[in-house]
Amino acid sequence: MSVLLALDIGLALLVFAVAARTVFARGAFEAVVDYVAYGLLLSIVWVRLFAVDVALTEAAIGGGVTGVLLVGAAARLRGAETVAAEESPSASLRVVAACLCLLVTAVLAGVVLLLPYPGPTLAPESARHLAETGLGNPVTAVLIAYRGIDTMLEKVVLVLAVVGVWSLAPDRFWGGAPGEARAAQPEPTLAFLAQVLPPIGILVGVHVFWAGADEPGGAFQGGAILAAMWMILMMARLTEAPPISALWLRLLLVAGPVVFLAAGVAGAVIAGGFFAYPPGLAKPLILFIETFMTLTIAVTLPILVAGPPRREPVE
Amino acid sequence: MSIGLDLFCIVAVGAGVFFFLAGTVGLLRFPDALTRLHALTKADNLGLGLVVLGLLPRAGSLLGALRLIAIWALVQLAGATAAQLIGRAVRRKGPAL
Amino acid sequence: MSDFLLAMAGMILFTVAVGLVRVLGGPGDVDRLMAAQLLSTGGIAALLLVAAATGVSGVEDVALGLALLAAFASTAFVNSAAPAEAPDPRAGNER
Amino acid sequence: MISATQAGLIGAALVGLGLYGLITNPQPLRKILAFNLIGSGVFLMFGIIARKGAAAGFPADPVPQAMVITGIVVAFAASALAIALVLRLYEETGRVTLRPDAWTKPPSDGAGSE
Amino acid sequence: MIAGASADAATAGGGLLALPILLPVAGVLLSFLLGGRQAERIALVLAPVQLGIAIAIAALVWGSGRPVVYILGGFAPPLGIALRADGFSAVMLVTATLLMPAAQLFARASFATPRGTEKRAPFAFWTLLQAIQAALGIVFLGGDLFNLYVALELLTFAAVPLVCLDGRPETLAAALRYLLFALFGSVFYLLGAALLYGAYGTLDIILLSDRIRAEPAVWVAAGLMTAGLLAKTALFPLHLWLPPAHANAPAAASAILSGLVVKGSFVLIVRLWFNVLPALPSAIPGAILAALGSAAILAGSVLALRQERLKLLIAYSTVAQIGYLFLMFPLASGPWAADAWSGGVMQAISHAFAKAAMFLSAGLVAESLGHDRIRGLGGAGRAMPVTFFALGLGGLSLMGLPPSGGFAAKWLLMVATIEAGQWLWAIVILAGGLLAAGYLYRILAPALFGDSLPLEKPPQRSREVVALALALVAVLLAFAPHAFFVFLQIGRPAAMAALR
Repeated sequence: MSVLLALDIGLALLVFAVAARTVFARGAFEAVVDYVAYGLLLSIVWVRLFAVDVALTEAAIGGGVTGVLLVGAAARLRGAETVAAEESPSASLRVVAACLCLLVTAVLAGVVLLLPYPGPTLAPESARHLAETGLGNPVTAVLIAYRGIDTMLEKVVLVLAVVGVWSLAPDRFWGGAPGEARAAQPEPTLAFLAQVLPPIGILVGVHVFWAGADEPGGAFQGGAILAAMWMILMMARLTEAPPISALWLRLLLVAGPVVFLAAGVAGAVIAGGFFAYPPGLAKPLILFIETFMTLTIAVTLPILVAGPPRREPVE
Repeated sequence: MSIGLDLFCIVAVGAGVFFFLAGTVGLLRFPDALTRLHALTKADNLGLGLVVLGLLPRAGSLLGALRLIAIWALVQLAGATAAQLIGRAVRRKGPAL
Repeated sequence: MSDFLLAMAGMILFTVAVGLVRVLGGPGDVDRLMAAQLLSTGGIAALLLVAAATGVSGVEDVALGLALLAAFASTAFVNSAAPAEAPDPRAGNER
Repeated sequence: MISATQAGLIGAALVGLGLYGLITNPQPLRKILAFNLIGSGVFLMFGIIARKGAAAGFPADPVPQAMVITGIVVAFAASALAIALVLRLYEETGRVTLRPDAWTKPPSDGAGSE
Repeated sequence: MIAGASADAATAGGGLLALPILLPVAGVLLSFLLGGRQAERIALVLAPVQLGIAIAIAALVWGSGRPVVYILGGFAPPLGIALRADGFSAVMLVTATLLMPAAQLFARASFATPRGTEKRAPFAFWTLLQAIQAALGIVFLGGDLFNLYVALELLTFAAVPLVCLDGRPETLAAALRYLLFALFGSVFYLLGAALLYGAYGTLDIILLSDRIRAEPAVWVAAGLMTAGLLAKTALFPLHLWLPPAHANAPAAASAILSGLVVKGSFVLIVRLWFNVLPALPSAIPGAILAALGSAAILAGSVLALRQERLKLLIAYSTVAQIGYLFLMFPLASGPWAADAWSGGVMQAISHAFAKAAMFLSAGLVAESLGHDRIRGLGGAGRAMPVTFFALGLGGLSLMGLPPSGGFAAKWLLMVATIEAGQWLWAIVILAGGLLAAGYLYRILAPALFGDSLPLEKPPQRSREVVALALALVAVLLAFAPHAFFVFLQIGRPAAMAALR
């Protein structure tokens, strides 16, 4: 296993180096590109940690959605790069901060090395209850059955983030659309990419969502890939972001948590407890919920990236 | 798995790695952005292509093999588009954007 | 055999890491994007090799996802660096 | 197992690194990146803990892995909200600063402005 | 372990515990979907229902005499998530469900939506206020540290946009600072949770409290989680974000932010040290927390004395009053622990009511005068007596003068410190009271004794009544019967252990 060890050590060093560059890069854009590269390396690390579900999440989010969000922000903030002299921290603050951070790192590293191995685990518990859910992928079972309320609430966090982002619009734009208008003549190369990629992407997204029941994958990963496909269409300006007052948009944005909540409450009636699944019906019900969650994520992420409405509503 | 297939895999993957090396060297040594872009596309094209080729016999199923080819094709598409877009941006605004 | 594949994955990652030096040096944002692009391709190749060597299921899907999104950073960059020509007035009024 | 140990060490280093960036970097966008680095360091901690909990035929404990997925979603939402705030601040003022005394105009009237 | 399990079995009627979470979540989702005027309507319709549920939960806890437990999804901890209500959570829940409709009634005038349209600020305000309610529901009832992390994030996402609803640059900067502090806080909290999971394989509060021993990982986790939560609670010296954020938000939002939202993370600190980590020797960490609290009391009060704007003064007074909350920590064990506990909880709820009343009053002042400069307040008290009466009654609690909940709280804390022989904290309590009297004098004296001031527009009587009602609740808490303090002890681990 020595080759694997060398690979792991090299990967770890590489991750650390790129992360350090993100912090120490001179310009904001440089830092952002470093961060995107960092996200990519991270998904390899997750594979090495046997967390393929997480690797998929990191790949879909870090490579696609976050990259677009950060690159766009860095480009628009180009004018704000110069920092007033009195704002950049003094050398003494840097030293103090560095000491503090080294201390934190050392303490954490020590504690992590001291943690028991083999560690306490819920893997046997998860395995024992897996049959009740009808699923094969234990991570999906945790997300949607064992700790379902966390996942439902996390979707509510996304809704709140949308409210928060929208609330930053100037009043006159409320009800209008974010992002740029559709172009009369889209950039041809980009348009080509945006026409070829989505059919494949939708296939992959649906596959990842569907596989998530038994294999690595799931609603979030699949939804994030679908989200990226909508984003490429918007970036190529083949389509534009819908006005935020559109009922269908709002419906899609809350569909996931609404269906999950409804199923959770229904559980109290038919399965004897909130967020309980009736035996035998668990798997179809879970897939039903996940379908809506996938849709919601596919819509929420691009809407968050598109930002607050920028155009006046069209009557 | 037969020796022949293993050998094929070794040769193809090794050649792929070589092209990655070449792409990097090009990125480092070539004088201007457009030629560097050229070197980069080579690595994308041939490097990943050969690695995928070498792994194809080990894919196990037809679907797995198709997935490998799809990955390669997608990277081709992405690489070509990105090169086009970046190249155009370079021509329009100069390399130091 | 799997040792060989892993070694090759390591080689690719190492190569790509050297490419990242390019990002550090600049000179322009374009070079940074190119290095990120190279890292992305190299990362996909390394993932495929690791998947083949260790036989963890689902890793190909990670590579597939990365391949699908490989052009995104560059696209976002080009889009925001040159917010096209002034938006066509017709475009806004359609619908 | 050695792999998990390195991930833990890297996680610890990332938390420290991100913390340093959060403290010393005056630009909000860089602070957001630093926050994300800390976040990913924390997630790697969950990752190593999951790996140390490999049992029952699973290569890792699925519970911390699921928590990481939830965490990644929340961190993304946080970044999106923070960036929207930064961009709006920039649009309003033409600069981006977090210094409290940066807005030294005469004490604004009708504070709450409801 | 067996004993723990039997003490933790689901309680009959425990399903009630899910409602304070699910109902406001449903409200948030529906408000977002329907938009327009519906958001306000839904919020106003659900508020009394939630109050009713909170009271029912309190009755359930009182009736059973021990914490009420509900297991979500039928998966028992450690795999699943349990909700638990004890005396503390029931009281906090009732406080929140009382304050929320008050703030909503007050806000109706400023966040009305014209028929047939949808406006930005009202849409965001009504949706986010319900989200705060949902988040607090989980914070008070959640039995799992990761579930509580999600609750903390919900609270952050709901609270931050409220700060910058009016879109002025200084509010945007305040909101951004608030967000960065809050994110820092939750990520450190999460890191601590990770270490606890790594050491014990569960994040369930009860299971953890059975398993935890004083070992390095636990100390580090406790330190990280506490640091993160302190940043969210704005305890000195991590208070920098609070004054601009709370002073710039709309008055109704300020009332909720100062009265309830900072208490959310405080509740988690209490849960952490009293429910999760009772196995740790708490003398030194308790003393550190109390020392920071004392510094907060003194620094916050002194800074409040120097403010030129009413809302900023009140915001700095929040920094000081938060300090009192932390005086209960060094008194956690010993015969005085019950008093210290009651004092801490009483401080949390009386400050919630008093501060909400003061922020609402300050909002009325700012609206009626067109400004809130303290120098320009001369005679304002004569022009709007009810508003200033509410302001003054709220001030009683801050100073700790009888009759007020603040007096009861500070008295209990003082008695406990003297019993414990920790005189230092008693001196701080007294000094804090004097300083509070100083800054309140600065507002009230000129307002009451100057010549009456012409108002731009007189305050709406109904809104004055809301502020006054909250201030009166803060006063009435002084007359809380003995049974109330018995109720507060339900679920306090030390008290429950004594019962066994």
